[in-house]
Amino acid sequence: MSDPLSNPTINTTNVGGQTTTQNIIGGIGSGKSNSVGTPYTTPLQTSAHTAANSLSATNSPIPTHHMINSNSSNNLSGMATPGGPGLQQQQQQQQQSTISSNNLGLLGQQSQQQQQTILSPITTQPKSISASCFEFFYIEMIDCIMKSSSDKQHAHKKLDKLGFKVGHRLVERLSLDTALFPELLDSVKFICKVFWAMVFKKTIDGLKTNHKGVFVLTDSKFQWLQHLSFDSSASNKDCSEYVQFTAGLIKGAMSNFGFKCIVTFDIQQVSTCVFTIKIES
Amino acid sequence: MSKKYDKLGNDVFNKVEKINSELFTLTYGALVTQLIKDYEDIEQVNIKLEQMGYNIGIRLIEEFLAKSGIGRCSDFIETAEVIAKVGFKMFLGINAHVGDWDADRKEFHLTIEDNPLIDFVELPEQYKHKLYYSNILCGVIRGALEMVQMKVKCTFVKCTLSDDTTSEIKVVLEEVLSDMIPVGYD
Amino acid sequence: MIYNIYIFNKDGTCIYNEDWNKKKQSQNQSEDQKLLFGMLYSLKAFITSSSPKKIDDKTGFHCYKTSTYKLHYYETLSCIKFIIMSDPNVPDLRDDLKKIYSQIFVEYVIKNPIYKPGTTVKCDTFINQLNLYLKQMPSFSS
Amino acid sequence: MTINSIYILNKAGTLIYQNDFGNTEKLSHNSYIRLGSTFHSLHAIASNLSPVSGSSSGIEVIETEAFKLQCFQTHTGIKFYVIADPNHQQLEELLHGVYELYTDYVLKNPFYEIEMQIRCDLFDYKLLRLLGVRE
Repeated sequence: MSDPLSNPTINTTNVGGQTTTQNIIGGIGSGKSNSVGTPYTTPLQTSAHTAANSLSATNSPIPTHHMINSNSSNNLSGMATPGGPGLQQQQQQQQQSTISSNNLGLLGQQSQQQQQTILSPITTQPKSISASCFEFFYIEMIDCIMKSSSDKQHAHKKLDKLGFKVGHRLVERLSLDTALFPELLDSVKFICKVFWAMVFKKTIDGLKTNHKGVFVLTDSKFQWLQHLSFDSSASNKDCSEYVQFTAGLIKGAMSNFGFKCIVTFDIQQVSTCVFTIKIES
Repeated sequence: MSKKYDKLGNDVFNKVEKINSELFTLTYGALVTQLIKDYEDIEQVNIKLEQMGYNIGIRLIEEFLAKSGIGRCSDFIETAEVIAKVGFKMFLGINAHVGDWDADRKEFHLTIEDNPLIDFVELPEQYKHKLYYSNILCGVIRGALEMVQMKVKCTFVKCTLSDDTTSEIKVVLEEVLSDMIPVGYD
Repeated sequence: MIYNIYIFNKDGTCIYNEDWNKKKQSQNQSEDQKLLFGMLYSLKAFITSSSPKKIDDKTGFHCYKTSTYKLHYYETLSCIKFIIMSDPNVPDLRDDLKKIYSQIFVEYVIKNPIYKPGTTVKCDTFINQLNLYLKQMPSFSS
Repeated sequence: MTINSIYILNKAGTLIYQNDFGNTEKLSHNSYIRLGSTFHSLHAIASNLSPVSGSSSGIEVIETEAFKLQCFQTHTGIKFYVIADPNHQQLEELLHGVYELYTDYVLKNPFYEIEMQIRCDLFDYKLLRLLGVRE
């Protein structure tokens, strides 16, 4: 699977003194879109891919090359080699904002800084906090909002509004250098990869569209439901309040790109979430 | 002692899974503005934030104990160092400093540097010195310490959002709790 | 052979209890749980006062053995008590109890938004992960 | 391997003998009595808590970070327990030795009243030698 345009290997010494070889391979491979006989064609055009255990190996119908494979243990995520400047810039920013030294388990703190300065001297080094810190805060926020009004629908609206506000501003920060008024398709793809990677540390697993303003995004391992589990005998197994905020995030992000839309979602078995974006003409 | 905990704080922070702090900053900001809308009375917002922090603290302490492997602190002074150097670093990736101990070592101030909650936040004039924007942190400390048998009171005494030079939390040890005595046992 | 596991929280409520290979049918489970919790409370007090040197009343006690079973004990600083009863020859399971606490209990109970701290634990994923962990231990059914 | 202290309880759980060795700090006589009776009740509860059907003995060993307690109960209900170094391996043997000394120098002493406090110097002396030898 390795790409001929492979980069030189950078040896980065881990904090613990153990030398690790980061084999950074990247290349603008044009992923062929392969529709599997479904009415929806998959336009997801890959712009960079990781060499080893990329997602397409897990026989998902959509050969999405997984931009950042959060559970790949040994090699660094795909890095764009000489491609469009805007694209490269966006790669670097997203690259640096979603390096998680824990997932890779090999990158020490300062070797991460040192590696970042090579890649993107200009943008400020983003601050990171522990994922469980946000997780504990998120649990409490949802509980607080749901309790703040007796009517469940009203509480869901509040969560949706909160998500909208955050999504709108978050995308503002992330898309500093994408085209001012990106196309509809590019915006959705941006959300599937860059936005999703920043918030959920993985990209959307599947994107489909009917080219008439309806997009279906599938996240087969929705991060914010990973630790959630019901009592087997529980009658009410509704955990939609933990996903409603994300629907708001998507809506806010899309509105920042200039597209007004309705976002609905469906929680399937284990922790798969399918988000449907309907663009309002 | 604090050098030892500095190193531990960094080690644990390097190990834990991390995310970009902007999501946290923006979500927290949205929540605070929502609370201001819901409660109007700023003092109620402060109380609500502290209460939310408390509910977070009673869960967060378990992650802290499990991931940092910290043993029992010999005294309140060591507890303060652990909070500042390990707790704040492990969860928020920032450094905090302990100072201004009172005579009988029951009260100290925690000075927080580059608190991610207040990134890009401009507090409107009417809220200055009224809204304790990061009051959730006081609740987290109170909740966490209560789970390890220390009843404390935490309040913001200085906040850079209200044009103070630093952000400082005053932590007062009110009581050391003992284990629950089961019924029927002396 | 592992017979059962108990988890008690800060105020003595038994928040989780599961039996495997247990031969004795107990008439009243909550009575057993109270008896066990009370016994452990005074055992810890006994240990603290009869110890020749200073001992931490939480991490001090490791296990005790009788002719028919061995009780393994691990208590966190947040007073959550993990207890496993096994046959007398099973080596000390403290490290396993520590792993159950940090890798299973914290992840699938404490971080489970549905779970309210202090209440009894009924989360599916926790139960599955716990059984998965215990059943792969050599001493589980030997 | 240090031996810290030895306790002997009669059938009813009353303390009939207690001795500390090495530099173990002394407690008051009343606290020794209280500790003895507490152990007696813990010993009994532990056997009721057995998850296995059939009768279970009481506590035989307690392991802690600072000491190991080994207990030997005779068929007549007398309990001998010793508090020693956590890694001491021959405590069971040692207790049997103490039991032999008890049968020789206490039970066979006509002036000793059954179930009452043991105040036999010979027993003390022999005990110290037993532990001395083992030290």
